[in-house]
Amino acid sequence: MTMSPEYFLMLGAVLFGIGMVGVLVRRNVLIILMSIELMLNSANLTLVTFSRYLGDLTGQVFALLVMVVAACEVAVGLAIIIALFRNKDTVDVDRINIMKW
Amino acid sequence: MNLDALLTLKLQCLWALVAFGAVSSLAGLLTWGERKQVSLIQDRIGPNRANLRFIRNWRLFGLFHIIADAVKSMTKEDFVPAGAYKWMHLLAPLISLGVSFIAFAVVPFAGPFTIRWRDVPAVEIPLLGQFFPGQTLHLSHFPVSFQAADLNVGILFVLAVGAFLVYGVLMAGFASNNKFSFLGAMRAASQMFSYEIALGLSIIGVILIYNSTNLSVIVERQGALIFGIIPKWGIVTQPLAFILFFTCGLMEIKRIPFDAPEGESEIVAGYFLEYSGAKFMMFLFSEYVELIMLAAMCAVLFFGGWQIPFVSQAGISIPLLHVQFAWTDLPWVAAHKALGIELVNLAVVLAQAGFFAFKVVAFCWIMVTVRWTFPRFRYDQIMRLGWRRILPLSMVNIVLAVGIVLVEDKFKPVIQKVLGY
Amino acid sequence: MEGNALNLIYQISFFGIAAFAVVAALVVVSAKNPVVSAIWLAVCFIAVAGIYALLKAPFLAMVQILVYAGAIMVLFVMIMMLMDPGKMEAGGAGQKVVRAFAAAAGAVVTVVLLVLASTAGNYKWTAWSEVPVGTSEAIGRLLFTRYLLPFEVLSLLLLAAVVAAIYLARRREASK
Amino acid sequence: MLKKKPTPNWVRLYLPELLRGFYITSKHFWINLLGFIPGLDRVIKKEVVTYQWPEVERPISDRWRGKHRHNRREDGSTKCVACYCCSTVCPAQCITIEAGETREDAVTEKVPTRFDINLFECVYCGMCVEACPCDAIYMDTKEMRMCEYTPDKFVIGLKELLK
Repeated sequence: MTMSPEYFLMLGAVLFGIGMVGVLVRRNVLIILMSIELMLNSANLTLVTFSRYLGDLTGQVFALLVMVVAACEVAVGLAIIIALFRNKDTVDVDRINIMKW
Repeated sequence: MNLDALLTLKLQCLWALVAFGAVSSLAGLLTWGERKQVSLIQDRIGPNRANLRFIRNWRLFGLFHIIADAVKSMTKEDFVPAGAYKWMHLLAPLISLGVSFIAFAVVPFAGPFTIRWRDVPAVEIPLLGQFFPGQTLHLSHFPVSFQAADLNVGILFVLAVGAFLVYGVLMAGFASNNKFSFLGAMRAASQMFSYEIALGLSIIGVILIYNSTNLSVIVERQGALIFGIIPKWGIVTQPLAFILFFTCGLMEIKRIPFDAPEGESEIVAGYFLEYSGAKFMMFLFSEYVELIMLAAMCAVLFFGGWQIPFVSQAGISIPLLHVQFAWTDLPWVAAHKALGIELVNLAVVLAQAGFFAFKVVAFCWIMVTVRWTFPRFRYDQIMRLGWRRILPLSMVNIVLAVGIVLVEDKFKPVIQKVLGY
Repeated sequence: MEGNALNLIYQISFFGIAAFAVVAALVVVSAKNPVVSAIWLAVCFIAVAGIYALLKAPFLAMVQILVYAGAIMVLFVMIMMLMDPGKMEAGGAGQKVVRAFAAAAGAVVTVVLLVLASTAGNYKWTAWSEVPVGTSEAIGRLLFTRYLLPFEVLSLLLLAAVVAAIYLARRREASK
Repeated sequence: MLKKKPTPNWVRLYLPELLRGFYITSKHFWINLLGFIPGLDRVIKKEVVTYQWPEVERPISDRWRGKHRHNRREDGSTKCVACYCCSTVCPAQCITIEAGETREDAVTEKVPTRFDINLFECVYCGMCVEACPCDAIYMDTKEMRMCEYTPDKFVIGLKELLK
């Protein structure tokens, strides 16, 4: 309706900030992955907002593409986490600091 | 936005309430109906002893068991195990029940209907008028749809709701602090993965053939006739998709051939093992609502939804047999032209709603019979069936559907000429 | 008057959903148990899907629920349930200074983004009635014409991801 | 050695066999459903085997084993001579017997002063009936409704057995 876009953009900014703090502060690799998802999502939100306020569907198409990338990222990321958990028995990033052993 | 937009919004809210009431009462009836049906299948009588003692011991074939069950489960002790996540334990049945109702928002219960009447002040309509105080209702050419939300992504909405159904199960299994519940939740999650994909792929054939993701449009296009005699229902154009969809749907609502998440003989009761009283009743009730949801989706996508073959708002017509009958030929309608055709149209819409309800109930019957006919698949069998049989088959089905669409497009003039559709 | 009423409904639903999303996101990054944060993340995704619906993007809203809440988050929860819950909660405060700096950096970025976002109202944007609805038809048409190459590339990426995930998560007997 | 026959391909298709099973169960359903309709029940014979208990008593076979009883002599006393055969053979060890002195008329050498059967522990195997040398204990009361308000009522003594 007649709402101006800044509210939507602000929501996206806040979600992005929360996700970023989560990535930087948390040590659980699962929650870090989830925070990255949150950040991707807020980027998507911004894309869709501009798509609506520019009257162009391109933003939505790109949001869709970003979702595909996110799905790929989660699949590979979770596979890596499973492999790590099998080897090191932990999900704490501070303890996953050896490149090779 | 004019007045009619707001009026439509309000009417849709009202219709949502009506649909909610219809579905929940059907689900309540099913709690009794399933037990009665299984007992007849197994040569028993079934529940028949709950009665109204003060009215000459009325039993009504045990219909009062519905009330008795509700009272019993409400008054039972609500047990929360030690070490459980309290709020998650409470939220799980609420989510299961709430989400299962949401999908009915996009189900078209009857055909579109246009009121051709004069404008009236709200006060003149006794019941409805309370919701529109002091307004004039524009009832001339006012289209009414028997659908709470006419979403253009209706199928995706149903799929999304189905995808969210597993959360109640997952939360219940995780929050109960019980190994059996946990195993049930795990099984539910992995089954969801195996079948959600096939479910989506099996619908794609239908989307391609009817060229829409809007459920009401799909239903409307199923009213066409193939060769001038066969209704173009999904079951005719996509029989393989129907079998796949029905199988995956049974999986999605965890009915018996695929009820490994609750498998009584293996993991006691699976994810709702630690639930009692009202919360258990919620899980049970949501299971029946999901059953009705699958029945409604089967009817909408593959059995023409509210379409009655050869009957339309104009009249009855079977082209090849040269049966033609218009409602306006009825003597009573001819006598009362304006009001008569209005009432006949209303009657047609009601008949359509009744036919849809009949289809839904028939599917409920089929599903209950399926439950009491087939044994539970073993867990590895479920996985193999999902990934190695149903998934490739649904992909084959997409290719078939594309072929049908291409042929239809290419030979459209020929088909129109020869077969007349 | 009625236009105003619908506008009010729109605004109320936006602020309600937005509040829900922010609260859910806060729980996600602060919850101790990853399963709890996963479930709240699903809630957050659904709230964002609601925002998409408010932005005339119904197709994207449904895909958001299907892909994120339906597939990705269930995958998350399932993987977590495969792990030992005791070892899953990485405890301890860790290096406090680093975390404080990290939080500060996050806050600064958020504030900068907020300031940038707040200037958006100064420009002239397309009116509501002129915006095309993002139906599956419209998006599909765009996806298969102008953006066909990205689409194909991404399908290749998906295939690669599937192969990679299977390869990584496979149990190797030989290495033991 | 039993050779396993390979499953025919049409069985492995699932669907035909599923439909056959579906036909069988739905046949039962419709026959029984139509059998309940007042006019039709003469034509279609329903296969329902349920007895409307407790209004209709189910016929109990003579070989049915239920609550125990003692056989009586003509004077009304028990035929039991407290030989402990039944309590020895009882697999559930639910019979407690205390023997008393000879009866005054010297018909038997011993009489039971106490003969308790714990009906909760009893498994109704009927071995006591087989073992009894004097034809004293029987399980043919055809009493299946054993309901009491307290558990101690389920330990029945001589008085109850001779009823």
